[in-house]
Amino acid sequence: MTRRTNLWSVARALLLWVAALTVTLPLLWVALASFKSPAQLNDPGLVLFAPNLDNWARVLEAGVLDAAGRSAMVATITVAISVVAGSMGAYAISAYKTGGSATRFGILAAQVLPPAVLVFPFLTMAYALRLDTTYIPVIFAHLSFVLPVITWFLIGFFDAVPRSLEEQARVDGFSRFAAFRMVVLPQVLPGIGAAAIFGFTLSWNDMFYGLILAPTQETILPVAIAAFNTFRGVELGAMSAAIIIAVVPVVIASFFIQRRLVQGISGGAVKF
Amino acid sequence: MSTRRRGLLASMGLAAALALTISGCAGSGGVDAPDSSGLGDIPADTEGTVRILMESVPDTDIVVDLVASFNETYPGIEVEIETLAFDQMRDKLIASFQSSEPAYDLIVVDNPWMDDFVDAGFLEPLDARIDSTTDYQPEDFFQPLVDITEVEGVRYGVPFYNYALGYLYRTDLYDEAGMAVPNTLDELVANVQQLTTSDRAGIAMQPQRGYKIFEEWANWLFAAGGSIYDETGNPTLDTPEAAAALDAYIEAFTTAAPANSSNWAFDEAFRSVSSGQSASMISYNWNLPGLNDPDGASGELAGSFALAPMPGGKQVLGSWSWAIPANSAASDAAWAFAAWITSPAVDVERVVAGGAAIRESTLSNPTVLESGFGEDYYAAIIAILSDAAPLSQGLGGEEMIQAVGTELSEAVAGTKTVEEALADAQAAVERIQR
Amino acid sequence: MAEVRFNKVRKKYGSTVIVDDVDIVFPDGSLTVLVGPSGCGKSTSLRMLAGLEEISGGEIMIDGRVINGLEPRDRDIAMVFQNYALYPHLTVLENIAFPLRATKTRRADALRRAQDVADSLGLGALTSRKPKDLSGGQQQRVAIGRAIIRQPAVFLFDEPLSNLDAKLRVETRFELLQIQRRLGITAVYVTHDQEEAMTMSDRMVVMRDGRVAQSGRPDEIYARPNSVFVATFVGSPKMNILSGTIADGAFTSPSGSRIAVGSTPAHDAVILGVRPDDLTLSPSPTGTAKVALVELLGPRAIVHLDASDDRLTSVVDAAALADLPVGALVDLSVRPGALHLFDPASENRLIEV
Amino acid sequence: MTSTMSFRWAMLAPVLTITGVAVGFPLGYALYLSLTDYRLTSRGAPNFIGLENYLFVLTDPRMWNAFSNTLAYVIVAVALQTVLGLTIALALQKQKWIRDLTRAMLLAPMFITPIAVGLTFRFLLNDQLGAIPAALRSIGISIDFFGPGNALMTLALIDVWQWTPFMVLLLLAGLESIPRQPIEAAKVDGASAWYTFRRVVLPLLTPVLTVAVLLRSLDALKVFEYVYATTRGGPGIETETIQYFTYQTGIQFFRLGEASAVAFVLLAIVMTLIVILFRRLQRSAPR
Repeated sequence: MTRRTNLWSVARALLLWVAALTVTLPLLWVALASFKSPAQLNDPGLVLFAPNLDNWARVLEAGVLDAAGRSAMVATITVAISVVAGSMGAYAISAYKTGGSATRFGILAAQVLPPAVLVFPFLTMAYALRLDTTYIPVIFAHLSFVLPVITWFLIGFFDAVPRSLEEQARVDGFSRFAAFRMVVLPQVLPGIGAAAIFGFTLSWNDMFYGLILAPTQETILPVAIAAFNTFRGVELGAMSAAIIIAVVPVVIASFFIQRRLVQGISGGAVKF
Repeated sequence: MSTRRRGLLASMGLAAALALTISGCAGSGGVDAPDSSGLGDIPADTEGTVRILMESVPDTDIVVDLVASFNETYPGIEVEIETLAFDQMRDKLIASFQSSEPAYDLIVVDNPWMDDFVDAGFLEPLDARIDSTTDYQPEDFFQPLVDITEVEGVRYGVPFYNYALGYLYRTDLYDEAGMAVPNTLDELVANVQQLTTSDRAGIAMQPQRGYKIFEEWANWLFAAGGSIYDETGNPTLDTPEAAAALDAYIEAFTTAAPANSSNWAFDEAFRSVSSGQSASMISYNWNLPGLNDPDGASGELAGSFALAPMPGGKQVLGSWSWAIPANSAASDAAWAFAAWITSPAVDVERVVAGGAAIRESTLSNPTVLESGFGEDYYAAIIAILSDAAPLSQGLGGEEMIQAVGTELSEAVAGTKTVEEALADAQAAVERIQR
Repeated sequence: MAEVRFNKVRKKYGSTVIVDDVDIVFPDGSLTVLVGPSGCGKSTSLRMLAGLEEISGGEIMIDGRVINGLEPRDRDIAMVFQNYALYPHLTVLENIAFPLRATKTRRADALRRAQDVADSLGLGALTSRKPKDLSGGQQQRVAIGRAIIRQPAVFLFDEPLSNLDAKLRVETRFELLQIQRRLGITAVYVTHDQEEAMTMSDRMVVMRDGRVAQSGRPDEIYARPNSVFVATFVGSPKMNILSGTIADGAFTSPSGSRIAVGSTPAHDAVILGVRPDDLTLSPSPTGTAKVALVELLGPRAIVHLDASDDRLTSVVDAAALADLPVGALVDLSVRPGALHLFDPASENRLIEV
Repeated sequence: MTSTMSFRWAMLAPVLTITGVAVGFPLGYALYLSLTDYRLTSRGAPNFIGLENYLFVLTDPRMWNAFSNTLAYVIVAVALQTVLGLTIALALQKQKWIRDLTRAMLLAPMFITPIAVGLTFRFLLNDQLGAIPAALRSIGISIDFFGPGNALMTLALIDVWQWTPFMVLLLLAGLESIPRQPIEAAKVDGASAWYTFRRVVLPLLTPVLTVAVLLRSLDALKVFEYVYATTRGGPGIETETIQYFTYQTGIQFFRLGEASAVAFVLLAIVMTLIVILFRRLQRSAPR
């Protein structure tokens, strides 16, 4: 028994190490590449070298930080709208049993539609409503896949909140909406956090809608990163620096939230 | 249960109705185009903003650097250049045409798009402007580049830069082996095989499916004496020459190209050559200065590269052309900039700075010859540009290139025989032409 | 202070009738218990009164005002749920003060009043805790505190004690009653526990299948249940019920059990009900019933009897047990005047004998 | 109370409105386009051609090839992610040491835009420039990661690298929400760890697993960026996925009407699969 337990914990540690290395080594390679000169990039084994800051200078000059700021803005607005509308809708679906379970999954099906097909309707709408110089079209396009996912995520969380809380608050003198806002919503805050982070990831990573729908001259981060993939080759060094810029803040953030994230998800979301 | 579904249906129906009403807008790009003045010489006091969408490559950087000097002549014209990577730029450009509002006043057009854009009415005809521009010397442009800008006898663009291909090779390795630059396809195959050693490939190839493999292989096709189209414009891809070219291509790939390089494109091949892991490649002529740049990717190998035309003398030509969108909001100002940047005098400056050639006279200009890339280089470019042809003609260029590139890739991957692949390619091109 | 009145109140889900034309009066200041087996419509009635369920027909009035269409918040009620429904994210004090937030009371005032309520309920030391750190009994008190802070017109209790253990339940029952008496607020209390109903209520409404089976003072209902259902539902241990005939001062069941019933008139077919306390046993070698099992409760004991095919129970003084070993044969008789007779067809009480 | 209905609809109104605009409108528009001969380069209103596009794409072997490539990709990627995700989640659940750091690090790949992930792996797996082939060569292995027969699986592995973290995240949550008692009961009964896992943990985890697999599958169906960054659909048409196919048809080749039809065929198939899956779930899980 003890020997078995030891064996398992050794295997477990080994597995985690392998997983950690698998995740980190490519990232480490990217980090190294961001400090290499073009000639040094041709040598994969090169680990010790005098770091070169040209790539970073180039990336900063190319406005990647601004692009990151714009992406963060688009993602934040998208997620904020999705969380407000999604939590209200999810509660209506969960508490009032609106729609069957198939509908709950059906919400997600539209997710598989190719952006290549949906982008032109968005573009037409943007032009028709003269919104093409704003971020509104990108935000709407991102809402098309973030809002359903967040709504769907939250239904499960609301399922786990006893109905009597809302009823109690209503008897205590509040309207249904006040009951929802003051009593029910606080119960699913961790879940909302989890859903928000996941939604943020989706918006943060999208390149295609951002490329077509974002205002000219105001690229968002994935477009800026992909722009280093030029016809005359991939500017690996600069792209690597841009990737680091895109990843580090989010990983630091996820370090602080992930415990809540996992607990948040445990609260519901995965029941249907 | 059903209430929500009804709600969804209702909102979808509403949206569909909305779609139908708005659909009138679809494809209306260019309809509201302001009439072109057709002016060639644009007055120096013209005011306006020229928004340009360009590819993010060094040639664009050179153009950006020249804007200040343009503004000395045209102080009232503001030039705003937006750069994007090739693939992104294309998608963005197509999208911008869907608007009735002008998004760009001047664009650069890749050769396969030219016929489709003209057919769609996206571009302004430039004959009148070109012919009435003083001292413009349009006959000085390399003819193959001009041909690309012409659709049914009307010019819709002026050349911006060429990306004609050629054979880039290491002179030290050729000297070491006592070999001369290949004159036939067989010699090419034999040379690259001979250059192959255990730690170096004879030739870095670019068999990535689609554009890349076709762009590379077509050079082999020309070297084998074949062609993509006959004189009447019908495809000639299932000829014995094509089969010989594809056989040779596959032989070289399996015997002289780097191991495990089936998805390689330009980037990998360039890195392989610049790092000394491959002895040669077939690629754009303007790569030579980059390869020979001591501060570039080649490091110590800089200076040992040379450029030659393909065996047989004919190669694939790509080109970018300046064109004015039909819905340009500032077409006069746009032409002012396009005509200025391509004028004989400014072209010299651009080429000296490293820009790819478009004018024959520029390459014999003393300033250019002294500028450091070397007379041999410019001589090779003249040779290359005098006999070069694009991959596609007519409508559906992009699709035609992808279709042929897919069949070639099948042959290299071994999923089709050479004959099957070429027959399918021929059929595909014929289908697209219809 | 308010009287609550149900006037032909009806609740349907689709074609299923849950509450069927119910008329009930809840007198001002009284504590009325709605009791019945699960599914009898008692909770639904309470929830309609609270405004948590739509009323399909009839009227509910509070203090003469029809409240059918009103939102719960407009009905001036307070409710304690079975699971207490404490707000997990708020402290004890905030939970108690919560209803005052709806009345726009200043926060400081609200918290002070909540503190007073907490003190009066013995929660003074716990006010900064979160509900999850409280015991079941403490949570229960917080729920009560939250209900009383606003001094509503009507209290609603939905099985408020069923999540407590037996000992605590009896204590809390008493406390709750004291609070209600002290405040004099009309209370409607739902439970499935007839003992709770008996001990707490001023008035008791026994419900069955969406209808009122019987309502009245608990002692009246206990003494004169108007149907077999009420008779067996109320009282513990359960009333003995036997069908058979009565002739010559004795009841005989088809299986042959005999119970002496004194001077009761003869009936060809009748249902006889006798509470275990009223069934007297006299040991006799010729008795028709046999002692099967004895449960000692302290001063008294429950004796389970086999009488032919019928099983009966009797409650006797423990002192009498010496004569009643298991296996002993006994004669059965009913204490005079303690006989309940029901019509075998309708199961309703027969006119008084 | 009629207000139950009105409250419900009021609560649903924002999500329905936004969905109507952000999903319903483009969906309806694309549906309309799929019934026309619309090309990105065509002027004026497109012609209504009924189901012609559908007939064309349904009989187009390239479409079905793209579809089966995508399906193979999804199955391989999601199956691997599920097994790996579950194993890692089980291991992480018991881990105490630098717990938050490990977990945060493991999640990092999710936050990189997929096109950058694709490009990074294109070079990491490059035979001459990449660290991975160099390492493999030192132990005598030489693989053409993007070569015939391998390319699609390589893409699936990239997906596994980027998205196993998501699986870990969800499954970790699932594991932590499993009630303790059944597991403890099984332990008291003397069941082996494997038996406990198979007979107790796994059944309790099934709903979570289903959701995780479904979410991931729907997302994996959208594979585009990796193809775009590495193989462009080659060798031959081995890695031509449905999204890449649609992108080429609709945008590169301008035939948006036809591409829209492909999209709706895909939608119909996915919807059908979901409904079938859902029916089976409802039958197996009484609730």
